[in-house]
Amino acid sequence: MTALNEMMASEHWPYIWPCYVLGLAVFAGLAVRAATQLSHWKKRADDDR
Amino acid sequence: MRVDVESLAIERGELRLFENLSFTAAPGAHVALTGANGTGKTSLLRALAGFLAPSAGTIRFSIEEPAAQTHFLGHRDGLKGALEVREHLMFWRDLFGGADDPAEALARVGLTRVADLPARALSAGQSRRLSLARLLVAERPLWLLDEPAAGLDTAGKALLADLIAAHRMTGGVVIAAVHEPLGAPDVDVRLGA
Amino acid sequence: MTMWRSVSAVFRRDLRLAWAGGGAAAPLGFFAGATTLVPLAVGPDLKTLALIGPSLLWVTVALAALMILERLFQADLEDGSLDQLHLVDAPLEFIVAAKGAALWTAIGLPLALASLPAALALQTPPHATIAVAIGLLIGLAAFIGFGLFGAALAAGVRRGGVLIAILVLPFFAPPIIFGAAAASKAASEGLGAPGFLLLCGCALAGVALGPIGAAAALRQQTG
Amino acid sequence: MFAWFANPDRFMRLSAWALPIAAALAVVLFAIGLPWSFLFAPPDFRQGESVRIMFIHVPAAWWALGIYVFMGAASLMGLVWKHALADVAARAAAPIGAAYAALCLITGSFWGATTWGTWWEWDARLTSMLVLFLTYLGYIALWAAIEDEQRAARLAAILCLGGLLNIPIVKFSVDWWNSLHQTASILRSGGSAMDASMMQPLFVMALAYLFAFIALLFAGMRAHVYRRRAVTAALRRARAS
Repeated sequence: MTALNEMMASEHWPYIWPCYVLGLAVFAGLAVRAATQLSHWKKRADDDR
Repeated sequence: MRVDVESLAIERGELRLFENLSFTAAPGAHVALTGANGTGKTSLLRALAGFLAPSAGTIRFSIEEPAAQTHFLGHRDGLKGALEVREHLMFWRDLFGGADDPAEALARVGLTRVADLPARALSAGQSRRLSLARLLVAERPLWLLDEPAAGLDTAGKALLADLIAAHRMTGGVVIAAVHEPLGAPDVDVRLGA
Repeated sequence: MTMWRSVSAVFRRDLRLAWAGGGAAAPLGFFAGATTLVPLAVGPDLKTLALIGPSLLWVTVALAALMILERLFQADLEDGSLDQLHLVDAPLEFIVAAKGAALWTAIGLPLALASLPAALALQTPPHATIAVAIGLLIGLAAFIGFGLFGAALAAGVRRGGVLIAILVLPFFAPPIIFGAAAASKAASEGLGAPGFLLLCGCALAGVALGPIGAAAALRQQTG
Repeated sequence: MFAWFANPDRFMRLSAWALPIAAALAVVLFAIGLPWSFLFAPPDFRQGESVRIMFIHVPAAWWALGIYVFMGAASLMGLVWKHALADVAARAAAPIGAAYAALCLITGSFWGATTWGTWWEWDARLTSMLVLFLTYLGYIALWAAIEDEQRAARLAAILCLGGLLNIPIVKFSVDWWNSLHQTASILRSGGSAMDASMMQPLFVMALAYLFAFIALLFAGMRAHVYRRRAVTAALRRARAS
């Protein structure tokens, strides 16, 4: 277990946090894209029934 | 050569062009396909040629390897602008394993004068006559013609009718999509009724 | 057998069309131009050029190969002659391979010959240029083989050249890896250089698998 | 699994409840996995804290390849058994796979930078992943370039299978190329024999990536089914008028 402050002091800190931020950003982006596409086409399909 | 089409249906994307279409072309038959634009005449011919899979129904040929026994004449003439007229015929003769002399075919369609011209120098009528000559350089029982008379003058249409009649005499089958009457078809298939 | 007659007819016609269309002039011009950019970009220092020269030829040859693929099937699709190739008493794979062979002969051979002076210009030792040229010739068989696959997939797409490039890039990676490695060692080990046999393997794979993939794709184009 | 590929309506009913479950599982697994790998997992005795990047990088590498294999299977089913939804599945999976590959490449270069000192080192596995990423781009570009959906589906399936065949060849040739040039490589998946304290969070993260993929895939497929329904309805209305 590494305390957060200890981690931030380590020489590799500037390489570590961007990866986690990027990971979250990628999944958030994919989720938002999927949600918008789904709702857009669901609405279009419902309108035309 | 005999072709049996049974309850055929063809779809283009989501659109069903026609369904349960049946007809038989006995040896020597001339089938005329009529119908407005977009009713599927071309698609039916392309299915008969094996280019396109029908969504239902069957097409039965009386011979093996029907594709290698078929001539297909589409809207586009399949010509290479840079190649000379005679070279086209020699290429098609070798491609389709024919034995006839290209000069004879050229004479038959009246293109002897322009034998050495590159295809890009031909008029629309001459290009169409050249693709008609393709039918003559290799003996193939099944002719699939998609609006063959398009671009032909009256003499050209008469030539086409003679070629069809001669082909039927040899027991071959002609299936042609037409807009105005051509030759004396004995089977009439109407699409999009 | 009529099959070989049909296949050779397609080969001879495509050869004739290539020469009628200006032969290898355009690809050679492109190859010369692209190869000239190398010293302009890298600098005239002979040592660095000698180090990377022969390998960079592989990049310019690959780009030249990509350039000649776009119209290979697109032209036949547009003028309707592709339909006729389906009506032949020979497997479509052989017909497609014949078109590739014609491209390789009409444009691959001149490109490989042009690589001789180009290699010299990039400081390749004279005795090694033959090995580099042979390597490129074999590499072109791989590029055109796999290129058939991309050209057939993109035949129906207007301005499909860019699309073909991205489609076949992953397939060009292995031949370029082995070919460029062999080229860089050509001076010391000639045709025995490491990777040369693996390059030949890639070429055989391209010549065998490319037409199979291309024929499968072409059958979808005329639907 | 095969049934829901075949019939769109059955797929819509099945995915209606499966999608939220997969999404919920993914969120839970990330909620467990992320803090576990970010804080609680022990630092590596050699690499120190930078080993934490592995928990993001390695699952992305596994699934970037796994998703392409899934697309290959779907393409085969679409071509051979003509399942209506197979090409929809492959088409919906591609952007997700490409995103995983991109995540893997970027985190890989970050991880490499901690030891190589440069941002991009042509490590064998990163280079192979880069070629896989280009393969994804080619697949997506082919779909985008062809108007006729049915033809695009079959051509993309053929391309996908060709690409699948190419992956081991690229892997071998890149490894060979890498050994030829002898560059150091620390990205051995998981480093030296990993003890349990590292394997567990890695496994949790891998599962989280999987369920995220399943949820995103179902969402993408449902969107495509709705789009096709909307298009067909519009077509029918146009023909009716």
